[in-house]
Amino acid sequence: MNTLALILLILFSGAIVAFLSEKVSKFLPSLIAFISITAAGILFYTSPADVFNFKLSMAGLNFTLKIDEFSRLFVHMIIGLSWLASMYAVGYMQNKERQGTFFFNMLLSIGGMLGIVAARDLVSFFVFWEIMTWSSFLIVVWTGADFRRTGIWYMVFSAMGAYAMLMAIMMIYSDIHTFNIDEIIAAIAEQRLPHLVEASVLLLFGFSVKAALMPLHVWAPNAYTQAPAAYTAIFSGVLSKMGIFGMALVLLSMLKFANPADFSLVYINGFIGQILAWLGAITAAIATLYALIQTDAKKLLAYSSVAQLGYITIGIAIGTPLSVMASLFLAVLHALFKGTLFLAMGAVERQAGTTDMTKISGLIRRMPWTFFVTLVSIISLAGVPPLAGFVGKWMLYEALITNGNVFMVVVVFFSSTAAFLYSYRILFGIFLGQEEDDTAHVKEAPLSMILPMVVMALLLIALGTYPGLLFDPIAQGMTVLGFENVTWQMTVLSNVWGNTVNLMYISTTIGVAFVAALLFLTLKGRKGSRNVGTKDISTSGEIPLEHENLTYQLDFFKPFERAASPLYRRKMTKIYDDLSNGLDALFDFTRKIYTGNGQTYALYVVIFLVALLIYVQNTL
Amino acid sequence: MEGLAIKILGAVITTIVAFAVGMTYGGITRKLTARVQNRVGPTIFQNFIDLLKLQSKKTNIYHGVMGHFAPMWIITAAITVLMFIPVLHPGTAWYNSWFPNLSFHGDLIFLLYMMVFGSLGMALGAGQTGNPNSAIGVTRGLSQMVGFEIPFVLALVALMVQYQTTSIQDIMTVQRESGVWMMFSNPFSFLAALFASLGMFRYSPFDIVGAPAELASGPVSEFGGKYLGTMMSGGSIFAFIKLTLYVDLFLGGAYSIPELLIKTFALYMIPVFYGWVNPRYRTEQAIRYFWGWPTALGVIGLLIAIF
Amino acid sequence: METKKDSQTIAEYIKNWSRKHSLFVMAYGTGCGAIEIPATMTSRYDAERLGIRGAATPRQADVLLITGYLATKTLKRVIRVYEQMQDPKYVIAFGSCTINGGMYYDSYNTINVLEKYIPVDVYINGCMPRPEAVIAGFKQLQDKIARGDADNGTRYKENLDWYRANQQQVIKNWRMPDYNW
Amino acid sequence: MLEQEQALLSQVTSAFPVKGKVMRNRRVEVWAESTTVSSILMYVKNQMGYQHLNHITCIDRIEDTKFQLVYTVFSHQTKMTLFVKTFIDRNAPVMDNIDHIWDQANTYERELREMYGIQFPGLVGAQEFILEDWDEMPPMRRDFKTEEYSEKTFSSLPGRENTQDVRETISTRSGEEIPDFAKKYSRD
Repeated sequence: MNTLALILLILFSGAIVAFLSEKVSKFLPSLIAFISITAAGILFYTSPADVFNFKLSMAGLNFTLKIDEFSRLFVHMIIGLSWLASMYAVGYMQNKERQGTFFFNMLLSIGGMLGIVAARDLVSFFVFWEIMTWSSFLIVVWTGADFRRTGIWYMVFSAMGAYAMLMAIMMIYSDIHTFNIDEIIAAIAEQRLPHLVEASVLLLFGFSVKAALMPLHVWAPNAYTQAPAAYTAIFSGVLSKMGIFGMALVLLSMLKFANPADFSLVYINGFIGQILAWLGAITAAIATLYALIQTDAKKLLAYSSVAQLGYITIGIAIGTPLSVMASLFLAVLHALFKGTLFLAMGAVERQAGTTDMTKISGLIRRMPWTFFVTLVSIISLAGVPPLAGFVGKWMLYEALITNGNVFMVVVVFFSSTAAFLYSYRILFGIFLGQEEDDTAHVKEAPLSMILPMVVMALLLIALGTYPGLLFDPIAQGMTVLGFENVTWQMTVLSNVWGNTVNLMYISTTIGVAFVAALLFLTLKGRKGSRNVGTKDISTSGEIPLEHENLTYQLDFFKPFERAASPLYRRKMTKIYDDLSNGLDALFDFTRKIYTGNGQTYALYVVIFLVALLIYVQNTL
Repeated sequence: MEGLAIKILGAVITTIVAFAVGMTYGGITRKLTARVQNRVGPTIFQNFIDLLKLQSKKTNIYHGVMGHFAPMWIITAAITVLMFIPVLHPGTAWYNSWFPNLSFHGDLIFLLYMMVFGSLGMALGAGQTGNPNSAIGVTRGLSQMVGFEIPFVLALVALMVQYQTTSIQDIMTVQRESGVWMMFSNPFSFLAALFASLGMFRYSPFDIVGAPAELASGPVSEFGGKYLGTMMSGGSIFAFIKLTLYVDLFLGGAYSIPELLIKTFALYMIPVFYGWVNPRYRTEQAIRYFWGWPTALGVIGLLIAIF
Repeated sequence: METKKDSQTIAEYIKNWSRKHSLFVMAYGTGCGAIEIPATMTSRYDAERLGIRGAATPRQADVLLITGYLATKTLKRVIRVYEQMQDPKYVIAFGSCTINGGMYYDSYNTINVLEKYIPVDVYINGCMPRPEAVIAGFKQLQDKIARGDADNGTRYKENLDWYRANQQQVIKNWRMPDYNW
Repeated sequence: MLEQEQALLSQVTSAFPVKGKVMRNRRVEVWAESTTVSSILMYVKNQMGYQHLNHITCIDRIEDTKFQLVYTVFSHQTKMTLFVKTFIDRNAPVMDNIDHIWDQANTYERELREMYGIQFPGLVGAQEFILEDWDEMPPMRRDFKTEEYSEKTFSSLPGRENTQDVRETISTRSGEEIPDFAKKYSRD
């Protein structure tokens, strides 16, 4: 049997088995999910690369699935993160109700994502897209909390995106009578697709919804917050990347392969790219600003995900080799560090009961491993050397600067500097600060939850010095997108102006200096060095009592908020609310025509007849 | 092998020079401040004495592992940045013998991010002490950083676009070859960066982080002894780094140590002078300050650089 | 005096020299004497020329300056601050009140002798001592440091039982936490 | 001459069974039973515009075994101060709580409770006000021997018990005369 079909079959049947097995044992669905993802992963990595082809003709349609080099990059992300998250979910979902539904949907959405990246025709693409959307929707509303704000927003925006995509697909089909993506690209190259621009814009609209781009992002923060952490890691880590995948498909495969001689088309491509890039930059800035005023760690990370997706969109939209590389690198990294962060927050939620930063503090000694992975991912997120986040940030900046998008660089720089604020907020809010008595009972999460996080954290550390490990698959994937001969080096970054950064030297210098400082500070006067608790602080001689909480948690960035208050004045949700209210009023007004009164209807008939008579009179 | 030994020796010498210069500048500032206030003031080497005293404290308190690591992070960041910054002009004799270090292997954006590394460690260490003053100080520092980073980045982007390079060495070379310093070829960007430097050096009116008499010295309020001493050394090296970076980028670099000292000292006096005559801003005032005229100047500079 | 100085090793001598010339003062403004400190630190008397400088928290401080009378309530805080300071540390008691109670000698809630509760290196008498006297006191402390006599923290640790007994006699409800020192 | 004051006095005395007198310009005092004080205060606050409670003072009349309480209220309209004075038993000092009339009375009453041991039924607030861990007699009572207590609790170091006047010593050492005005402040 075909390997690709088998992988999908394993996932989908695993989903059904997981759903049914809840009747047997509460514990079983999580195990089945883990086993089926493991099986799919083993199957994928043990098979040679050329077997992932699958063709099926049914009802006059040709379904084509194929994993090429570009899809393979995303498959790595999907399988890797899903595997770790499902391992984590075994411990995380322990003692929770309705696990069968959860794991059913989780496996379904993973299968859906694999289908999306493998799809080579628009019909199966759309089908898998909808499977992914619906299963993720069901997980978002799984807890049942706050359905109105979360579920409806998500559903409405997903539906809008899906309609736009469907319209685009139909447009393309009506032009060239095929769904096959390769044939479509060939058609574009031969300029046989008159509705290319409209179809592209509609497709991009659909993908922007998933990638949570600026005006369409309102569903994301709540949805990311509401989903259980084990799934949010996948949701924010890879599921949102499906939008990026689609954008890459449209911007880089479809529009790029258009005839360069067609001036207007090239112009349009650059224009659309610029608009998308600016939307990405604005998304990054605004979402960062909103992230740093959150008090719930998960919601903070949700906003931060939106911001990071903004960066990734910029890279794809600019479309130079370096920017695409930066974007794909950041996409993988985002899956790693945001996956880790969401998992870590899930661990905190499970162990301490909440992720509200105003309620907990000082968990560093209680959950040292969780702190370690959070620290590593936060440093990566902030883009501070020597961890991997810096590589992505550097490439993005250099791509923008060398490309001449100088004002966009400033916006991006602003948002990534402001990102330091929420990065610190999350580390401080949960792990640092006063150690309180009400968190004294908190224990470290079980090994099965720690292990996935530590694996990802170690990957982030390794990629900080050896980004080439990731450049290799990215460069291969970019070949499919039409960037031939992308040059990369294992430890050296370079831009088109020939400026380089050698990561090996950076890591070595930091390592040597740090070890020297560590030895000096630890050994020097070690007899007199004492570690004291966080209650032993100088509070003007006052002795804080046990119940007195001295941690600074509320209104953490109030001064910044005050300084940036004009930027906080408008909220996108409010605009949508106003829009829907306005539409409501409009339709309400329209409805008034139907009064339910027979005389009024008679009057309408008379008016219509008179108008008709006048018209006929005039024309005659 | 011999080359490596020389390189390591050069790195050590660079560090010592940076440390000594930074500490002495701090001492000179204290002396000058005293003279301005009609006092005698301490000797210009007072900071060295303070450091020696702090390092010879018999007991040292730390609050948890991040508190112990924080000074190391700072000094690590300081030394790393120093290694990647060209202290003198490439090509000069002094440079080739003692100060090349690793300045071929890093560029401007790397330095910008690397500078944050130390602040991050500091913030984490201050956070773990659990002192509310520390956390308030850190949030103020971070907020202020978002403030001054905008004019600073505008200036730097203008620089990089104008010279079509992101390498500091290339920027210095271009300035030398053209004979025009950046501060004259694009004065608006230079001014924007200069305003940003006011926030970077944290003298009043931008001393909201430490905020003496208000926050009990802010982030460092729980650090003493060797920890405070190490932070002080790191801070001094950072002062030297910032000054050298400004000299490299805007004042065409320096050919010799005396020239470097003159240029850096002149630059250093700007935030110090500005501080003498100004009271302290509130955080939001400081941020608004940087988002006002300095940003406008930065935008003008960037427009000049593009067209 | 000189013999003691000679008996120091060179390292100790250098350390003491640096300690002498860099005194970070935690000015604990307990009483009316606090008003003399600004005068001492600012332009006219300029204590900074001797390396004397204010410290914001006890962690950074070397000298605890008790300026004036101490209520029992304040004493608790002073002990706390003193114990949070890091060795070597010095205490300067300032004004008559710290010596024998001064004008509060018969008050029901003001301690009379500071030395019973924390070890004192230098007393500056007067009510109030003028800045000249304060600087003279600092000079005396510096001499003491240079001789290596100022081992305040050690004295406290060695006689901790005696100090604790005295402290607990005054502070009846002893709620000082265990973790503090 | 002092019409305003007389009018005030007569208004209060007509409303309540109290006696009083005009002390001087804009100062009027009334003497009341301790049980009527709160109603007098309520009355003058609500009906006569004495919105401001300046202070509550206690005087220890140990000879009469009584505490004298003085409530000082002030009118912003007429700029007059009214002193409502009363005696309570020193051995069982209980007084009406008036912090429902003026919130700030709470502070004064807590201080009186701590310093004189006067109980105010219904007074809310921590038992400790200024003193910490005080288990002796309330220290402001006149039969509390503060010097004895001080010597007992804050005893001097051995060899330094004598808190003598050192000015003699200083003057002989430096050869200066003690001026006469200084001599009369001598402790002996």
